[in-house]
Amino acid sequence: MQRNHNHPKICIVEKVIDETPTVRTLIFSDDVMHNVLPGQFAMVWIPGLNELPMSVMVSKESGKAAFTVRKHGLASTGLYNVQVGQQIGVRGPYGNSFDLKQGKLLLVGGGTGLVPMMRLLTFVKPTDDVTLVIGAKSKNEVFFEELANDLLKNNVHRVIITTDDGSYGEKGFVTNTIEKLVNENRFDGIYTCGPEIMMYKTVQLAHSKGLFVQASLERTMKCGVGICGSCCIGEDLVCKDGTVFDGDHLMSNHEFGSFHRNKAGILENY
Amino acid sequence: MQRNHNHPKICIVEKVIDETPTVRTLIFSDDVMHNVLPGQFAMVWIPGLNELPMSVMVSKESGKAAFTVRKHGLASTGLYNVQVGQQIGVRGPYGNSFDLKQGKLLLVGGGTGLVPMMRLLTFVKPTDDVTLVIGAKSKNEVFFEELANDLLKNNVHRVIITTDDGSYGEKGFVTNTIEKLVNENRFDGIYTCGPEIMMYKTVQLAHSKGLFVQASLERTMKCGVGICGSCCIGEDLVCKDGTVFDGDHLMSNHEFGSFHRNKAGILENY
Amino acid sequence: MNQLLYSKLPIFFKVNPSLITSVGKICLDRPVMLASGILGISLDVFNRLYRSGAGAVVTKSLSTEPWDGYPNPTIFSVDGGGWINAVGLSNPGAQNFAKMIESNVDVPIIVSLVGSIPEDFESMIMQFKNCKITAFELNLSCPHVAKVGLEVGDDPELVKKIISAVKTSTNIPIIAKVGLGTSNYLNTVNAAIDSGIDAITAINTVRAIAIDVETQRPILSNKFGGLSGTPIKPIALRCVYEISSKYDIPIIGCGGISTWEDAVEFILAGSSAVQLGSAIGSNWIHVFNDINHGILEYMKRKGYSKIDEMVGLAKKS
Amino acid sequence: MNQLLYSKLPIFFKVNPSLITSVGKICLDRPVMLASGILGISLDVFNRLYRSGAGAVVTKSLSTEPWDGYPNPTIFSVDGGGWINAVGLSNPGAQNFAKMIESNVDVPIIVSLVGSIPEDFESMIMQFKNCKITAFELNLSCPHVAKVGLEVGDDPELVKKIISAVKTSTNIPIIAKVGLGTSNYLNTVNAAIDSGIDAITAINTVRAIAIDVETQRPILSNKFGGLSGTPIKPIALRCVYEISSKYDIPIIGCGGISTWEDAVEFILAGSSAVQLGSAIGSNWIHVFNDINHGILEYMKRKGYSKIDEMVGLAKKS
Ligand SMILES: Cc1cc2nc3c(=O)[nH]c(=O)nc-3n(C[C@H](O)[C@H](O)[C@H](O)COP(=O)(O)OP(=O)(O)OC[C@H]3O[C@@H](n4cnc5c(N)ncnc54)[C@H](O)[C@@H]3O)c2cc1C
Ligand SMILES: Cc1cc2nc3c(=O)[nH]c(=O)nc-3n(C[C@H](O)[C@H](O)[C@H](O)COP(=O)(O)OP(=O)(O)OC[C@H]3O[C@@H](n4cnc5c(N)ncnc54)[C@H](O)[C@@H]3O)c2cc1C
Ligand SMILES: Cc1cc2nc3c(=O)[nH]c(=O)nc-3n(C[C@H](O)[C@H](O)[C@H](O)COP(=O)(O)O)c2cc1C
Ligand SMILES: Cc1cc2nc3c(=O)[nH]c(=O)nc-3n(C[C@H](O)[C@H](O)[C@H](O)COP(=O)(O)O)c2cc1C
Ligand code: FES
Ligand code: FES
Repeated sequence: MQRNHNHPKICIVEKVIDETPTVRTLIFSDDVMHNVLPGQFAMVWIPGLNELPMSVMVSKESGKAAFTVRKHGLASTGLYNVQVGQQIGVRGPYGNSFDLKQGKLLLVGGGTGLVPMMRLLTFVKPTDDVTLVIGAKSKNEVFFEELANDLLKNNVHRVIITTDDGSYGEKGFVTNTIEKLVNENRFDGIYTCGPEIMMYKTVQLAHSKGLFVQASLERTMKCGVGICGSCCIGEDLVCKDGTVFDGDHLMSNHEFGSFHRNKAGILENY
Repeated sequence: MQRNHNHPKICIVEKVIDETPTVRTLIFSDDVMHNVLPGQFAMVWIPGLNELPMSVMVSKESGKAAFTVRKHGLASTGLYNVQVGQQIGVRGPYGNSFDLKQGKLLLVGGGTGLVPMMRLLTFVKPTDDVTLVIGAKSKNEVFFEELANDLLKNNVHRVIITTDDGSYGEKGFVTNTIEKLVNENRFDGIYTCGPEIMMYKTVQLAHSKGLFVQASLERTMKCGVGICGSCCIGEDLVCKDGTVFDGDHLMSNHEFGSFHRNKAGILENY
Repeated sequence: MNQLLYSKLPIFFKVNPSLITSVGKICLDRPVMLASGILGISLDVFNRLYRSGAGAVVTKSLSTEPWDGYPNPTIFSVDGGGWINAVGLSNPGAQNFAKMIESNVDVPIIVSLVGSIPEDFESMIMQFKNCKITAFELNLSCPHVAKVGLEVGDDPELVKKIISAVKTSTNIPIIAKVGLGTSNYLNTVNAAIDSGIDAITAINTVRAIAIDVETQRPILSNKFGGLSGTPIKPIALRCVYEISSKYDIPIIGCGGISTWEDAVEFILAGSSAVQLGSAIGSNWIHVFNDINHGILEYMKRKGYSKIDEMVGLAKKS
Repeated sequence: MNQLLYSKLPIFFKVNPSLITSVGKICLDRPVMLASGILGISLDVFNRLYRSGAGAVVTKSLSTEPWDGYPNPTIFSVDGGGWINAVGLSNPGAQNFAKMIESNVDVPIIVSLVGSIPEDFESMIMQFKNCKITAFELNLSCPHVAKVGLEVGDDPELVKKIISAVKTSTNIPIIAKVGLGTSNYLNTVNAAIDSGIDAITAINTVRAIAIDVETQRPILSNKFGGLSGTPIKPIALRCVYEISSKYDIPIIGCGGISTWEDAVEFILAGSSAVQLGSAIGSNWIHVFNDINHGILEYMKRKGYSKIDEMVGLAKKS
């Protein structure tokens, strides 16, 4: 029988890596997930506990994939606590993917929003000049710096870290760094994933300069397939129309950067 | 959407030909039915009335097929009465097909059992030497003689008609003619379809001489797909294992030539 | 409808007189609506679906208070087609929702409501007095939430009380949505008709379960959920046929519709309009236009000029 | 079993201790049986199915007199899977059938019976006194024939009377086959248990209809039929889960089983054995061996040595 991508495939967590005190990467084997496009996500079932959307983290080993999860509420903490040898259910991949330009590229990631950025890095051409900006609150929340440098080792590239408290890299909000960068460079493509405010500012800055920019959004998800409506933002459904949206489109969406819906579907301010 | 062969496809009867006072051929357009193998059958729905199994008659025009039906009980009379322009539902094809040998071939058909024989004729090689025996009660029940000669015009061939009352062709039961033929010739393959007694005798004769023989059987059919069980003969299901069976196999089936089941599933003698 | 919206529409959307249909007092431009619970929490999305060809949109079932619903997993994809869901009627509550759709101008919105007692429904209906809505649909048939849905629908006396109360508190048409529960759903239909219901939607999802053999446990957090999509079509179609054979009441068919043939089958069985949900999971929202188109072609081929001419034809054979 | 038969068998057929299962007093070599009504009118076919890997065969439902059943079309193939049938319980009658299976030696045959009153069942059971049979299954759940099947099953009082009568007329185990009708099937289960039933088969087909859009009429001659196959699996599985959660009674799961995963799901939900019918229409009779094999592999992988160790595991999570 052909695999039904909407059916949770049971995978066993083979390895767990602590990235920061609150972020872990869980590695498992799955061919389909190994090959997803940057921006695509999976719905991850923690049997008996919950299910949540997760960007699919790259793995260097062929046939493997990973999730990088920050412990937060019930579901993400449940996934965070999964031990080696335990089963998780994985369905998908869902969603569209980044539209990769060539030339001078700027990637802006924050927190677990770095996951799709890392996968995007595996798709850049050797001729691309890539700048990756990683925003974090403080030094011990920085991760994937080494991996990014490694993935970019054949490219002209810079990896810039900003921390709100200045404990590592540049001090200040990531958006200040972005502002400087877009003022000083003409980027062919800008890509961002992370906290919505960060994405909003990035899109706004890029858009105001007429640059091509895309962001990968997060919303509460139940189905992942465009039925339940829980992931809506304005008239868009993040799981089906996104997760990746063009800056143009986002700037005309009055909920972007301002509201998200809670589990009951009530609009809440960011 | 792909065509579901088990789903009745609605076809319009385009032409009706009277073959005898009780037998008619109804022509319709359908690519799938045009291309069935000899021995295969369709389930034919007469909307609002009934559904019955029918061998698929050849049509010279590409993309067309036909049913040749003798009016008998409710269902067959219903089909017989279908007028040009009326709708019928056709599902299938179902069943296996004759295993066509090369060389000297003997075909024995009676009544509407000639239908699969006509289709078989379209599959013979020009190098085959073909004898077709058509059995009928009397002259006005003989049909397909001309068609057979036409289909065989490039072969060394004979079309022999026998009538019980001698009103046309050889007088006597078809089986007497068969007996003579198998005594005087070494056939490479013998094929039969028609009244079960005729098939039984033909198979018995051929089998006793060690000749390769196949018969296409008829039984009451409801599903055509091997679920309902109404077409069983011994441990075989005519719709699924047949309709074509080897002589060897048939001679070990204690119901062949002796019993068939009525609609309630009760064994009745032939 | 305002000009701005019109300009965004596919050409096909412009009202085609052949597709107009009436479900009792409810008049719709097109016969295919969005079913309750599907994509149904935002007015922006409603506008989009309407522009995609939906004849009306039914909201998620709303309750007096906001509900979070069940934890995930809330949806399971059945091999071979269809879904089992136990979203648990998550919804922002009638009041929040009414506020959101107050600005509605264009979209024919049918507001779906769940509750346990007549007062629940009466109070919710009051919330919508400033909204432009087409009808209320009472969800008497959710198979996986206690005290509402089927637990109400399976009790014809309670159904009578609720509908009688609701009918006295509003002039907006009221639809009762029924489903297969633990009693004869035809008794619920009967009770609804006796109490003056304007139309019946049939059917809701059918109670079901999915078990994962590797982890050896039910997949949905609520264990039980409701089966929707292609698997329930033959059952839903039978219910429409049964209701329309027995009662003279406008019917909205629902359950497993994903092609124009499906929609036509429901119309021939006796429904004046149809709803769909699950098909969006496989065909996305193009499904509305595809079905509208298919129905139109069929009508042309068969020589019909109004949906109404086809309603219930299969019963005449 | 005699030598002749053994020699014709696939190697796999030889009894594998891991696959032995008990449904109450009924002990089977393999957990997958042929469901009633499928290929079930000839002892020769039963022998063949048994050699193909079926743990038992259930006969067509037999009545006191022979029945022709409904005219064709009696079976409709649902797009996307499953069948709707209204064979109309055609059968040769209990007496003819009993005569035919008197020569049975090897096959575990479960005789299915339909009737309207206790006397129907009592008199039929008498007919089988010279036959080697494994159990009787009372069909209380056919959804498309008047006066028998669901019309009996929907009346728990009548169910009680029938089962009490039957239990006093034979020592052979009695199974009640239930389905979704117009009342709560759990009340029927309850009545059956109260009357001393030995096991429950769940479920029969679900009432449904198919309409052809070109001819604009129901396809089956009886209009309504019963939906079987993959579409009803999630519903049937839920019934098994519900029964096993509420009652302590051996259960035979039935409805839409076509793979070993399906069979294991039903076992995990609480059934000790399963039946299948529709899958034969797509996978032919190899389906028995395929499922037996799959279950064995699964048991090996998970470390089970008996079917019994898996029964109902999904409820423990
Ligand atoms: C496409 C997609 C990809 C994702 N990829 C990852 C990933 O790779 N790694 C990772 O750790 N997480 C990822 N997430 C987020 C993750 O799925 C969870 O939403 C998050 O971890 C919180 O879930 P929770 O159930 O633990 O917390 P909850 O208990 O659901 O929520 C905790 C708090 O966060 C709030 N909240 C929930 N969702 C949002 C939101 N969208 N915006 C703002 N506030 C919200 C809640 O209202 C609540 O106050 C992704 C989300 C999406 C939609
Ligand atoms: C594979 C297959 C292909 C067929 N092809 C053709 C065809 O091309 N043309 C054609 O005219 N007919 C064909 N038939 C026969 C046809 O389907 C009907 O069975 C036949 O016409 C009688 O059906 P009825 O419903 O009209 O009569 P019924 O009312 O069903 O039967 C009339 C009488 O015939 C008896 N009878 C029914 N079936 C059988 C049987 N199998 N053997 C002996 N007696 C029987 C009944 O018991 C009854 O006494 C085919 C049958 C099969 C199984
Ligand atoms: C995810 C989901 C949520 C649903 N929520 C509701 C609901 O809130 N109220 C309701 O009356 N029906 C609800 N339903 C049932 C649908 O409205 C519809 O009756 C059912 O899905 C059958 O139609 P379909 O096969 O086209 O999906 C829901 C169905 C799904 C799949
Ligand atoms: C053609 C057909 C005939 C059936 N006849 C009977 C019957 O006589 N008695 C009965 O109890 N169930 C009958 N059933 C129901 C099956 O035994 C079974 O309960 C149902 O088909 C669900 O199982 P499945 O999905 O594996 O087919 C019949 C089903 C089919 C498809
Ligand atoms: S998550 Fe359900 S519609 Fe997007
Ligand atoms: S016709 Fe039904 S099994 Fe052959």
